[in-house]
Amino acid sequence: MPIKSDLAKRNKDLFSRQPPTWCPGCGLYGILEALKRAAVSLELEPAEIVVVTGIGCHGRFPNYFLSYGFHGLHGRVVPVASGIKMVNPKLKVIGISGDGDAYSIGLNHLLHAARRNSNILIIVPNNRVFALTQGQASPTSPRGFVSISTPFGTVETPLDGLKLALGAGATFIARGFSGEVDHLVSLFKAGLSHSGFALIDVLSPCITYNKINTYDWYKKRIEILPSTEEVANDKEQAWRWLNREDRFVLGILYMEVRDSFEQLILSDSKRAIAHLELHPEKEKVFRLMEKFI
Amino acid sequence: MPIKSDLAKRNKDLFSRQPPTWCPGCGLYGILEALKRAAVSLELEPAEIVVVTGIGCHGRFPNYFLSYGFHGLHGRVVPVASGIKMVNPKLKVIGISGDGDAYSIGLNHLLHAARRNSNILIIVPNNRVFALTQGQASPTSPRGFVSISTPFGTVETPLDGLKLALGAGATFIARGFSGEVDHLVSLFKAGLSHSGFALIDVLSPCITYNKINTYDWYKKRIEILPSTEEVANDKEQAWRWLNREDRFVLGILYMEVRDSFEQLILSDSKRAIAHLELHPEKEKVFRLMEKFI
Amino acid sequence: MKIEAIKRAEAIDVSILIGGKAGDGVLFTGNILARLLKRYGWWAVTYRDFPSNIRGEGTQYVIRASLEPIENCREGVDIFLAFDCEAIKKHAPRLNKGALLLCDGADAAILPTSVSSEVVAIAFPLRQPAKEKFGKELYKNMMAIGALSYLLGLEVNPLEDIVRELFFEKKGEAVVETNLKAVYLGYELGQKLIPKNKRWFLPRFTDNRRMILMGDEAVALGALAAGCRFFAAYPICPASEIWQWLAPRIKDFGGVVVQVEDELAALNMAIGAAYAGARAMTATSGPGASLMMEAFSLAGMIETPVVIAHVQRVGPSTGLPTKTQQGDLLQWIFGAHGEFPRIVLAPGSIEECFTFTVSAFNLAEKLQGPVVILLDLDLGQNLRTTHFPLAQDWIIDRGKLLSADEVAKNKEYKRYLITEDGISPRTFPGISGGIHLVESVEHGENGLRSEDPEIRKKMMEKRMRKLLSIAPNLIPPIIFGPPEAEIAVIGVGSTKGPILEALKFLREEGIQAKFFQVRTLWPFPTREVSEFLQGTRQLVIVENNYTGQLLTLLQSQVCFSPNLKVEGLRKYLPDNFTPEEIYRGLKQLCQ
Amino acid sequence: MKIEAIKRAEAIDVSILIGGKAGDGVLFTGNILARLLKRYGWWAVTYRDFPSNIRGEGTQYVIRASLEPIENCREGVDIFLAFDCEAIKKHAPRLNKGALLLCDGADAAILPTSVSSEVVAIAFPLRQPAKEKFGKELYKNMMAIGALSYLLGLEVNPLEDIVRELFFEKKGEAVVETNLKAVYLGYELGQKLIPKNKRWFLPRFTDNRRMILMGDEAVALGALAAGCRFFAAYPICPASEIWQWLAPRIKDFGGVVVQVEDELAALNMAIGAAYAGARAMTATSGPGASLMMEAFSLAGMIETPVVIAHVQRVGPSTGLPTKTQQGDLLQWIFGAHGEFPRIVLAPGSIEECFTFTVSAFNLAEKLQGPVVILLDLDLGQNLRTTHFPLAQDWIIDRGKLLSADEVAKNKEYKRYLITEDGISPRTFPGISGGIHLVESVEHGENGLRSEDPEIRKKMMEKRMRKLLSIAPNLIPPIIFGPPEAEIAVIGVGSTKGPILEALKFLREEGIQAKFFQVRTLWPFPTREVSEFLQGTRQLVIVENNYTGQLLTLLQSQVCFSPNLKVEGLRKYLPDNFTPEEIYRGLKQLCQ
Ligand SMILES: Cc1ncc(C[n+]2csc(CCOP(=O)(O)OP(=O)(O)O)c2C)c(N)n1
Ligand SMILES: Cc1ncc(C[n+]2csc(CCOP(=O)(O)OP(=O)(O)O)c2C)c(N)n1
Ligand code: SF4
Ligand code: SF4
Ligand SMILES: [Mg+2]
Ligand SMILES: [Mg+2]
Repeated sequence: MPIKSDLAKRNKDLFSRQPPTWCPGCGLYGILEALKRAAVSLELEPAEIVVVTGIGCHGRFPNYFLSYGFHGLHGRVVPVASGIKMVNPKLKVIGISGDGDAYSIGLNHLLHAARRNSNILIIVPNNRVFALTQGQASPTSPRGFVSISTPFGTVETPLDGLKLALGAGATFIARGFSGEVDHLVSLFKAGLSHSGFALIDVLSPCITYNKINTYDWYKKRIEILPSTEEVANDKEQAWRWLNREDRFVLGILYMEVRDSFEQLILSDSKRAIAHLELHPEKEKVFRLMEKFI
Repeated sequence: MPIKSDLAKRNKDLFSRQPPTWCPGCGLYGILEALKRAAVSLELEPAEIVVVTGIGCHGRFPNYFLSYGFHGLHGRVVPVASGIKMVNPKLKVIGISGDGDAYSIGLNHLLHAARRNSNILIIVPNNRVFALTQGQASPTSPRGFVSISTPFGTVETPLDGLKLALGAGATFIARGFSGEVDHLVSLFKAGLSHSGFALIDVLSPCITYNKINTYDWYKKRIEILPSTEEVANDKEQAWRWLNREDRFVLGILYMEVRDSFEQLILSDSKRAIAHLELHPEKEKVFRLMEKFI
Repeated sequence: MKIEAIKRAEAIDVSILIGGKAGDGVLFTGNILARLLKRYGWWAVTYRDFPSNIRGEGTQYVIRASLEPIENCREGVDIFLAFDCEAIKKHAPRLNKGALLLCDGADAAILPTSVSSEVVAIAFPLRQPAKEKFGKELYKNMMAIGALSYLLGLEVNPLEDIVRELFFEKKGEAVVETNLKAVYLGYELGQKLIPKNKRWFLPRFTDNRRMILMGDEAVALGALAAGCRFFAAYPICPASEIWQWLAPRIKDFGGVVVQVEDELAALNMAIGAAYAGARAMTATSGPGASLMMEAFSLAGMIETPVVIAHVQRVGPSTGLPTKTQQGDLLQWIFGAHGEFPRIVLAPGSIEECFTFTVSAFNLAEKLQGPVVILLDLDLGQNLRTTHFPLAQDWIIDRGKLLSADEVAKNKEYKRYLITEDGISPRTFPGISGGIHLVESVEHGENGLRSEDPEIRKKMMEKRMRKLLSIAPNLIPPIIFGPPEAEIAVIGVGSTKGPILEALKFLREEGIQAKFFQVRTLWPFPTREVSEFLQGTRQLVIVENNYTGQLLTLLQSQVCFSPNLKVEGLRKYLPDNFTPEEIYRGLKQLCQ
Repeated sequence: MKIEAIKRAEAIDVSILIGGKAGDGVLFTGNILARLLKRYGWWAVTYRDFPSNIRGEGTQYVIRASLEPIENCREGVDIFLAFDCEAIKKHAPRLNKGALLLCDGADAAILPTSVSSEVVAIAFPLRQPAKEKFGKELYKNMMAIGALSYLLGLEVNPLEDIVRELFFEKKGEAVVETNLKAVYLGYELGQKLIPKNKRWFLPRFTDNRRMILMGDEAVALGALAAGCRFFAAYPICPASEIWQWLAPRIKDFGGVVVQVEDELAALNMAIGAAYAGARAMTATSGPGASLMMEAFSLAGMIETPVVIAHVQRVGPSTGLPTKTQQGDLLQWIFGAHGEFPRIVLAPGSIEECFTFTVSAFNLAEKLQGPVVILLDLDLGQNLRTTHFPLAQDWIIDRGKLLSADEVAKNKEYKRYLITEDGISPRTFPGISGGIHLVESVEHGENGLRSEDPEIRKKMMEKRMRKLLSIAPNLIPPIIFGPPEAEIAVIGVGSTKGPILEALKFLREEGIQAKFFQVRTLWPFPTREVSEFLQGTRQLVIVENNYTGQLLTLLQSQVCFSPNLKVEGLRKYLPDNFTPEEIYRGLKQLCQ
């Protein structure tokens, strides 16, 4: 495990790699800020965190957040993150996957990780648009969203990843807002502390390509649950919150304590697969070969 | 449109292609029987139906059910079916996709078709196992399912496609049981008559590879909703039914009347794209070229 | 250097570079200027070099205008408008003798020493006055247009028209007015700051039946012309332009464009639509192409016509999404599992983007299988001037398609009827008497799965035979230059323009070279290449990749004479070749 | 015909065919018999031909046993046990002179006229007595074992052991007893019904340190031996056996096998695990391979070692999932988008399945990139006898891997450090001081994305250079036969066995031929092939596909002398070659 860094240096700069070049005002700044603060407050070390990202503006995250990083493929954040976690459960594995990345091309993986209860935290910077590819509608775009790819406006029902994750058996689901950084810090801390699959959907304005879901627009429509400390393990309540049409309910909407996938399938969760010393193990292999005699 | 066939011949043999070679007792027989009867009862013609199937034992359906057929790829039933429907909305497009096909490799497409409200009917013969590949666990296998691929039993939460489809915005979701063919006929009729995305999950024993979820096992655990005529457009009720742990609630669990994707995006739903006479349309094309002058 | 000499009387060929940062509006400015020059009766082409980032990184845009048809930009720059000093540092070495550098702000002072002393640099304030007068830095771009118009000696009328056209539909008269004001301000500043003797005077020509557009748009036009009425796709750079251009326009033709959840859905949906009777298409780039391989194989097996446009960008993996490369030449030829007939077309010009797309649909329906149109970013996204219309005429040939009446006459319809040419008459769902099953598993004539080895054999042969049957309909290669030339060049796609220009340079030096443009990449034109190489001593394969994919393909399909010296001229920088590079490369390789 | 003559004293080489329908238990019966013969000290190999259906279609299983090492079955059959008359109709023509046909029920009467009059057919009731005595038709299979044991003159002891081993663990003593009873009943029936002079007497040998297993199992063993501790996969025929064999066993080694939602997840997850420090693997067949292309390119770009086993089946598309083919030879070489170093290994025997898998992991970590092990169904799923152990020794070489201490010493760790051999020292997440980013976008040494053309150039060269650096570690081809032989044969994978046997047939006729077994398919052994072909006049490429993929590859990589006559011997039926077919083919092509 990484050596704990100097306590005096334990501020969020510990997690700074490069200054971000997102558009000024982009919601991603709030998410970056919140994640740094959450990591500091949980006394995590950059070397024990792996951030896996998809392709999109959000994908640049590891360029700015200092930790181990994996900028992989569009939509494959979740399997990569799960693979890392399974072979080294001591790592904090955080997937950052855009609304296109997580809910369009990558949705299948997300829900399967949820049903497995893989012990990873997935943060979805949900700007409700494909930003990096210059502004196409995403699965979370509001109905009627006019974009370069949908000149007549979208007609599909916007997708709520949290509803689906709840249905798939996720043990931690929460919603935040880039405009509420303090609240986001508390969600990220809870998500990082959760043992099992955690999905945090963060409403996050894209000031360049989504002129509808702006900070102001959200400010009028959010409702923050009072506490992130006590959360009921109540699927009906969660379902009702998620189906509210007048408000975005922010907070931890559902949380359940259950053995994680890694706890259930790894023979020895103290001896990480990644740390096994590999030897030819000839005798053991010969013994298996003998079965074919 | 196809000529209506002789009324005297209007019995289920109208839809027979070849005798099935599924294992005797397989739940797929019940589904085949029910679909034939539903088609007869709705006075459909073989030529106006397209059955799209995935890879799996269920994939053999079009070998036995006479209509236009498309046996495509594993997990891609839904996009193929949607493509067909969009260019020819007059066709009845039925996708038959196994629990592996629909909920493992193909889940993403299913949920996106649901949120689009594509006007197709997807039937999932849910035997809770990968049968054709000789008995691996599927996403719907009961927890602890010991199989050739899961020698220590599965640890994942079984997935309920209906919960997810409800969350994604499907306008018709129902559950049936291969052992209740009459009931299944009523579900299929309703599903075929629904305008919009319909998903029917059919509990369907695989007598060869799933020794747990047998006919008898189900018979003790099903509860059939009284009516398939009046269905409440009530997501909370549906959610409760879907979360019952003691019983499988059979029937139409949710239904909502809403414009289908095709109604919303096609410029002229009477003039099928597939029936357009294609001409060079030189003048129109020249006019568009002129914009680049 | 010779190249310098080739650059003749400047007034017939001018290159303008605009440099700045992503977010500066460089693309926008360049596009307007290129259209303006085109309206002026000049052949304009552009080159864009953008980061895959929304903001902040260096970006450049080159416009070259010539009195003769051109297909590509050159290395040298005559006029350089720089929005910042990083751009100057990067691009100043490319300035031709006597070139002019306009530089926003005071950065003009720091001209790198490498620059020819004949270059004149002028501090030209843009941001500052834009902010002052119009309240927004963004207006610097329209000011730049004005300044460049003055510098080039352009009349203001066509410019006004263009600004009006571009803004009016969207934003209304007020916006047009402000923008025009900015243009005039730039023009006036130009009058004040630019030395008279540094001005150019581009004559205006009235014969203006020319278009300026990018390859992606030409493909989209070709799709409409060919009767494509269903398009499913997932956004990806640099292919989205194709269907995004179509999206608002296809409705008028009774069709539809759908953005779907991923590339797997895109191609499967297009195949479904094609099976049901539509002419259907999708478009993607490398990462999406890799995801489409399974469905590609499906289309081959079930014999469903479908068209895929693939616009190549730099790989591997995510690579450089906004840069050009020819790194996926072999993917569609050898990439999918199993063996089935397929066609890969590779246009090399805007017209070819159009005509090949039309052909792609005809070939797909004649072959009853998948056809790929392979572009690269350079061809797909850069603007090029071309004649109007893109084609005078074209046909729609749907291949062996049975009408409902014909189907009715059939006793027993067999979807995979074994025929001499391998092609089985097709019909669509909904037609009584034509009921059939398309089957991804090996199958007999009736579509029912079969594991009978004899049936397998026949079906495999039937399918592969189709490629032979449609061979006469394939797009033949074009050969440029005299057959007896010492140097032979083979290339494909967007290298066409620079190769032809390089050949011109050589010709001017008295060196003869000939060029074989591969236009159908698969099935490979083996016979034609062999004929082309007859008697040739020197062959150079020009391609925009590292491993020499075109050469690999060529070697696998053509038997070279042992007397032939074969060389590869490759570039794997994230850029297409310049004609100068090819000229230099050919001279070096063929000494 | 010569072949007949080659079949010498029957007691040293016998072929047994069991024919019936899927669901009859043919596979089960054949497996027991093969193991039994192996225990008897014979070299047994099997051939399975099953429909991709759970039930009802024709199926056959051939066991060939020989006193000399063999790798494949032959065409001719000495003993044929038929469960139904369809099987008789289909396979009777393959009966050798003097062969014996045992036929369940009265169907024996209808021996097709095509069959040699020397064949003896005997009605041999199995289903009927099985049902009567044991209440279940299924016991017919154990009866058949008994009957065949009598017919072959086998002792009953080892058979008893095998039945006990196979049933005891799972089902308990009672089941063993009933099954043994069925065996004895069959044995007794044999005594009654089979003419004495038709019996064989296979001698028993005691030297029994031999294994009988399928290639998929050998790959799985190789993975364990190599230290593979993470396996993610999605079920697909014929590759699932690899990880399904591992699933219950890898735990003992501290590892894990996970069945995931699809192939996209499988490879991405394996890449994630490999990035984090595990030796990780996945396995698939054609359709899954097509889905893995995108992540394959990713592994190349981010330089993560990962191993993929691909067991080929018949394509295109779903094709024939339970039949063999070599139709995906080029997919991993040219299939993914972009250009990156990769290695494709193609074992041709059970031992090679093991040793190549071990090598695959070493090569992957040395290359820091993806390595493919390419099998075909014939090699992957048929049982073959081989020496125990599969290898005496092997090593684990993790390539340039930094320990935590070494990382700590590093001032600034650079994941993509540019080195002479192109390989940059690796480290894993969790280690302080080694913090880095792996990046699918083009990047600099520190992993941060870069669009700088110079960096692109360097990185592309660095990556591609790795292939050259590890060239000495690649698995070299093997050449069989005398260098001066007139006929040269090149093949890959499971055709090795039949080619070698065909060469033996030719040798017995005095015709010399040599065989080049391609073992590393990529990078292609260009130099070795050229040397092999030196002075050769006749080259035949043997491969199990339609288009001649190996020939295509060869042509693209090797310059043939104009004096060389090159022929392709191809089979695209859903079956591997028999040695007889290759023998005939070579004779015909090389007259
Ligand atoms: C397989 C594949 N398809 C398409 C793309 C192109 N692409 C890059 S980012 C992106 C969408 C990004 O949207 P989102 O995930 O919401 O990220 P954002 O930019 O909004 O943060 C797409 C479609 C790709 N890189 N790979
Ligand atoms: C891309 C791909 N991966 C894997 C397979 C192998 N495969 C065929 S059927 C099947 C699973 C079938 O399960 P299910 O959909 O539940 O169908 P069932 O046989 O139970 O009806 C799989 C994994 C395939 N054909 N294609
Ligand atoms: S385009 Fe949108 S999401 Fe991307 S950096 Fe700018 S504001 Fe943020
Ligand atoms: S294996 Fe199972 S699903 Fe398949 S046909 Fe037999 S009983 Fe039905
Ligand atoms: Mg987004
Ligand atoms: Mg199933």
